[in-house]
Amino acid sequence: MTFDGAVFEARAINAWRGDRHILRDVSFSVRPGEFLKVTGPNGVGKTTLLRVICGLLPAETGELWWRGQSVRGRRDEFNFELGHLGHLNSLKGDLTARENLKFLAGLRTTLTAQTIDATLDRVGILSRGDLPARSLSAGQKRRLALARLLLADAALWILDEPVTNLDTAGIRLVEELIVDHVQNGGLAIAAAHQRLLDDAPCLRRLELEP
Amino acid sequence: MSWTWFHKLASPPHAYRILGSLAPWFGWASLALILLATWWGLVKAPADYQQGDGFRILYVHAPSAWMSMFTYVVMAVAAGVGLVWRIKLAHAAAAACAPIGASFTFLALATGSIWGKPMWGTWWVWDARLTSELLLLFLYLGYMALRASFDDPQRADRASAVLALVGVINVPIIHYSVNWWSTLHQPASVTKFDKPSIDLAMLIPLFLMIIGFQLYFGWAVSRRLRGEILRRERNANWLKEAA
Amino acid sequence: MDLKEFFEMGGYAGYVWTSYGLTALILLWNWWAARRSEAEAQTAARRRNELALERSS
Amino acid sequence: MTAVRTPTLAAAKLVFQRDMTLAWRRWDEVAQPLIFYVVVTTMFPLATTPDLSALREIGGGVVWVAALLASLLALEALFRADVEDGTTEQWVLSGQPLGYLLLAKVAAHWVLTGLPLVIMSPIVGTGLGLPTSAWGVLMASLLLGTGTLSILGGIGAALTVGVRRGSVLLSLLVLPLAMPLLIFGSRAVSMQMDGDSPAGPLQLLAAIFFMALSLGPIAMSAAIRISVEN
Repeated sequence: MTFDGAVFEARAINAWRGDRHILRDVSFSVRPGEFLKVTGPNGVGKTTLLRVICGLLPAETGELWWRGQSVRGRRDEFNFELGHLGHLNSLKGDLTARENLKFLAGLRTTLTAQTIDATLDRVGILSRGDLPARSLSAGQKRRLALARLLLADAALWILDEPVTNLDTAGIRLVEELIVDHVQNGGLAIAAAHQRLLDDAPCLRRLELEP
Repeated sequence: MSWTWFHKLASPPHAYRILGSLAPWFGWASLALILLATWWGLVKAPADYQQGDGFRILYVHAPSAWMSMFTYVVMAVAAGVGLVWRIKLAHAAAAACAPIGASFTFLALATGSIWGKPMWGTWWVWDARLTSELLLLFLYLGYMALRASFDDPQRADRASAVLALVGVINVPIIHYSVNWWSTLHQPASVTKFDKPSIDLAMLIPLFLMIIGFQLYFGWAVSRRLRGEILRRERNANWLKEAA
Repeated sequence: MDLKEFFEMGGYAGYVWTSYGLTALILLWNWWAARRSEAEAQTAARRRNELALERSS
Repeated sequence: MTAVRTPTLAAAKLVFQRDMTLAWRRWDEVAQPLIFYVVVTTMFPLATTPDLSALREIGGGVVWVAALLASLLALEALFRADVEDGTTEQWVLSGQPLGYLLLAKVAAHWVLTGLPLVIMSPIVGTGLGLPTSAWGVLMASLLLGTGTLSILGGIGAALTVGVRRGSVLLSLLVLPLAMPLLIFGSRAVSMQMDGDSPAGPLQLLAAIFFMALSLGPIAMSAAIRISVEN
C-alpha cells in the first residue's frame, strides 16, 4: 500500500450532541508520518470528533478530505483505508481470539493462519489464541483489539483512548505500534488523556477547548 | 439551473415565516368549504334511493379515507426527501403529517363502522376497505411509536423515515392482498344494499368536502410544521424573533 | 323540508349525526393539538435561547 | 505485509459462518423459537375444540400465525449483541457494502430459526388436522414467508435495536407489514385443501420475497447506520 499523498484533512467540522454544540469549526490536517493526539478535558468532544471522522456520527456542517478528494460519496473506499479502535473492543466472548480476528478483521483483508499468528505474537497474546475471548483479561482483550487494528492494514488509524486497561508494557506496545505505523508512512489520530508518545518527534497536538 | 430559490425556501426561518402567513388562508378556506360541503351534503343533495339519508355519511367517510392514504404518501415522500438529501425541513414535514394522518385514518374507520351498521346490520365487517384502513392505522401507530422512542430528534427523523419508506412500498401490497382476500371470503352478513349509484348532484358535495379536507390538511400541516421546525433548530438567532 | 324531518335524517339520525359529530370532533382535536404543539415548541425554543444566552454571558 | 481486500461475497460468507459458529455454542437459544412455535399451536385445540375436522378449517391459518410470531420473537435480539459490543461499528467501517453483510446475518438467522419452523410445520399441522396432501404447499409457503419475514424483521430489528422496550415496538412495526404474507400463505394452504391450485398466492409470495431480498438490504443498512450513532 502506498501512502503517497495520503493527507487527511478536516475542514470546519461542526457537530452537535443533543442540544449541545460540541465541535465548533474544528479544522486540522494530518500527513503521512504524523501522529495527531487529540486532547482536552472530558466531554469536550474527542470521541465525537473521532466518530465524525469515521462517519459513525453525522456532522452538521464541514467536510473531510482524503487523498485530495472529499470523502463524501466515497465512504466505503475511505473506510477501507481507515482502521478504528473505539471504546468497545468489538469482541465476541464465545469466539476464540483467533476466530475473533478471522471473522472481523477477515472482512477487510484476506487473512492466513500465519498472518493471524504473527499479529497475535506482535501484541503478545499468541499463547491465548485458542481461548475464548470471554476468558481473557481486560488488558488482553484490548491487545486483541489492537491485533484487529493491525490486520486491517489501514493507512489512517483512528484510536479512541487506545491505552485503556493496558499496563505499562501494554502502553509501550501501543507507542511502538503507532511509531512503526507512522514511520512506514501511515497516519494516526488518537484521543487520549494519559501520556502517550508525548516526546515523540512525530507527535502533533490538537487541543479541543470547551 | 439555480437551486438558490429552493434552498432559500427550505431554510428554516423562511419556511417558518411563509408557513405562518399561509396557514390562515388554508384555515379559512377549508372552514368555508367544509361548511359549504356539509350543508350541500346534508340538505341539498338528494337522498339515495336505496339507503335513504344514511348514505350522507359518505361525505365524511370517503374524504377521510382518501386523506388517510394521501397523508401517508405525503409523509413517505417527505421522509424519503429528508433521508436522501438530508433536508431537515422534509423530516419535519413527515413528523407533522403523522398525527394528522392517523386521526383521519381513525375517522375513516369510525365513520365506516357507523355506516356499516345500517348497511350490513353489524358494527364491524371485515370488508376490504375497512380492513385496509385498519392496517393503515397500525402503520401510522407504529411510525409514531418508533418516532417517540428516540430521544434525539435527528435519529428519530431518519429511523422513522426508513420505516415510512418501507411502509409506503408495502401499502399497495397490503391493499391488494386485502382486496384479494375479501373476494375469496364473502362477508357473513349479506350487504343489504347495492353500491350507491352516485349521480352528479351527489358528487359535487363530495368533491367540495375532499378539497375542504385537503385545505384543512394544509392548514394543520403548516401549524405543526412550524412547531417541528422550532424543535429542530438549535441555536439560530432568528429563534429570538420567532419565539 | 322542515327542520324536524331534517334532523331525523329519514330514520338514520343516530348514524348520520354521530358520524358528522365525530368528524367535527376530530377536526377540532387536530386544530387544538396543532396549536398546542406549536405553542409548546415556541416555549421550548424560548427556554433554549435563554439558556444559550446565560451560557455565553 | 501486502493486504488483499476481501471480496464482498467472501466477507458475507464470514459473517454467515460466524453466526453459525456462535449459534453452535449457544444452541439452547436457537431452540427457543421452535419450542414457542409448538407450544402456541398446541393452545388452539385446547382453546377451541379437539375435533380435527373443525381444526382443519383454521389449521393453515394457525400454523401461519404461530410461525410469524415465533420468528418475530427470535428476531428481536438479532442485532442487539453485535451493536452493544461494537461489532456492527466495525462492519460499518469495514469498507464492505453493509447491506450484504447484514443480509448474510439475516440469512444465518433464517437458517437457524426460520428453516426449523418450516421443517417442523408438517408435524404441527398434522396435530391441527392438515392432510398430508397440504404439507408441500404449507412448507413452500412458509419457506417463502419466513424468508420475507426475516428480512422485514431484520429492518425492524435494526431500527429498534437501540430503543427502550424494543421488543413490543418491533412487533408493532413488523406485524402490519407482514399481513400480506399471512393472507397469501394461509390462503395457499386452504386452497390446496379445497382442491384449488395454490399457484397464484405462492407466486405472489415469491414475488414479495424477491422484492424484500432486493430492497431489504438497503433499508437494513440505513437503519443500522442510524442505530450505531450515539
